Amino acid sequence: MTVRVQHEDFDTGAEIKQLTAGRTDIGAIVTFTGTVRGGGGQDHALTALTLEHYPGMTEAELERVEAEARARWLLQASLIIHRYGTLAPGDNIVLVVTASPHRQAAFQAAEFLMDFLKTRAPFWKKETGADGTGEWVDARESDDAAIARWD
Amino acid sequence: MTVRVQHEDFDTGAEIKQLTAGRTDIGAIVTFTGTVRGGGGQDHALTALTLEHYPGMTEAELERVEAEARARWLLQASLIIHRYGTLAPGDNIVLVVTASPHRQAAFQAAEFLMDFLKTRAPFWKKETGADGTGEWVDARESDDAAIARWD
Amino acid sequence: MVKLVYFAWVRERIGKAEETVELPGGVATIADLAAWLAARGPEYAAAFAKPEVVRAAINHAHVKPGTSIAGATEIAFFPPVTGG
Amino acid sequence: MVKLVYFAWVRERIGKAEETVELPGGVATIADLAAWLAARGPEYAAAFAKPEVVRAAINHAHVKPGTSIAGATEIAFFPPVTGG
Repeated sequence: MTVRVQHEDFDTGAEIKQLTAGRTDIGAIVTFTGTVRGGGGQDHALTALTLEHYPGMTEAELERVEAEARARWLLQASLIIHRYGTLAPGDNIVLVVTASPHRQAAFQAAEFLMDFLKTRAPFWKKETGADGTGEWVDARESDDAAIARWD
Repeated sequence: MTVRVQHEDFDTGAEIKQLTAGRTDIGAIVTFTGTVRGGGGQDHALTALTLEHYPGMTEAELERVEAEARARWLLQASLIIHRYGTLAPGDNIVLVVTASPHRQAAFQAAEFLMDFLKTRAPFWKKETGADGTGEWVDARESDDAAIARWD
Repeated sequence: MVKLVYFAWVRERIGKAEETVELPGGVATIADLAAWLAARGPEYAAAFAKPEVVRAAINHAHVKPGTSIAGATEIAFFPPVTGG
Repeated sequence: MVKLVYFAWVRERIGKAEETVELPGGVATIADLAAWLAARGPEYAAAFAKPEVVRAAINHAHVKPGTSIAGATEIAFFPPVTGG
């Protein structure tokens, strides 16, 4: 039930430990960590990725989707962390953690949260190439298709 | 590409770090951690869970399924750790980690590996209740249905 | 008076991150507002050259082109999101 | 001579984890072997009381009741698995 939007890095293992410490009722914990790929989706090698976001709306959207996930699945804990600012290849971008008594609920909720983040959360990625030029990443139709399956 | 069957505990965060250290080509990392639920599936509170396995066949099955996952999805790294012996409520049982350029591949491969583990890997769970009696856990039809969707 | 905020290439083309404007009568919906902005100058025209790809939010919630802007205190225009 | 290994409640009912046996002629499949074992005594009869729920593996690979045991060096009997 936690949402954080921050520039600072996160530690997936530490976040799992904090969510589950002292609990004996959780059976399944799923994490998704998204990282910056150096190859880039374009024809130039990526040297930096800059994430712009909409302060205020971002947090509101993430809280909305977390509430939606908790209404759909039996979740005992959930966490969304999304970074902004300039990141390097290999850096963490996003973390989603879900905990449930049942593995299907934990998996489905984590996938739902990620599909939502990709299509609704107000973040925009700009790739900087080796030649110093920046290019805004285009939205992908496959992400729109992914979120549509939850309707 | 790693399979470990061990009594010792594992550290999900440390395993992620080891799989991804120094890499800038990974975009998505999914982890599934299964833990001992104190409530138990039966009408008595669980105080211990004992996992018996079939040494030799266990490793062979886990390596088979990992190879199968790598044939189906573009995986850059994968890890399966399954514990055996006597565990307490809250303890880790199983860890699956998948890494891919794409989130759908990482999610699907992790789910596939877990469905397989539940239905093919030669492990058997015995629950010990508060009254000291032990009871072998029954296989669940829902797990057979889950693995069938990958056929 | 309504506060307008712009993000990503919409912000870059317009050349500013936010502004507060007095809207003329007849600007009732998001689509009306986008058309009015596009006529304000070449930088706005560039931002709204393909109005169908510019998304909008009112008071931090996604809205559609036909949504009324009545009661809006902050209206945002931005490209399709690409986070996650 | 073939090595037989038992797990979970199959092991508990039979009362041993493994044994090496000389099979008589006519025991050609897993189902034949289960039936032959079930006739060896009450502990075996208890383990194979519902033969359809006892699973088998030959040389560390899952097999079906009709699978031939020719060439087997190690045959395992166990309940449906419950790991993960």
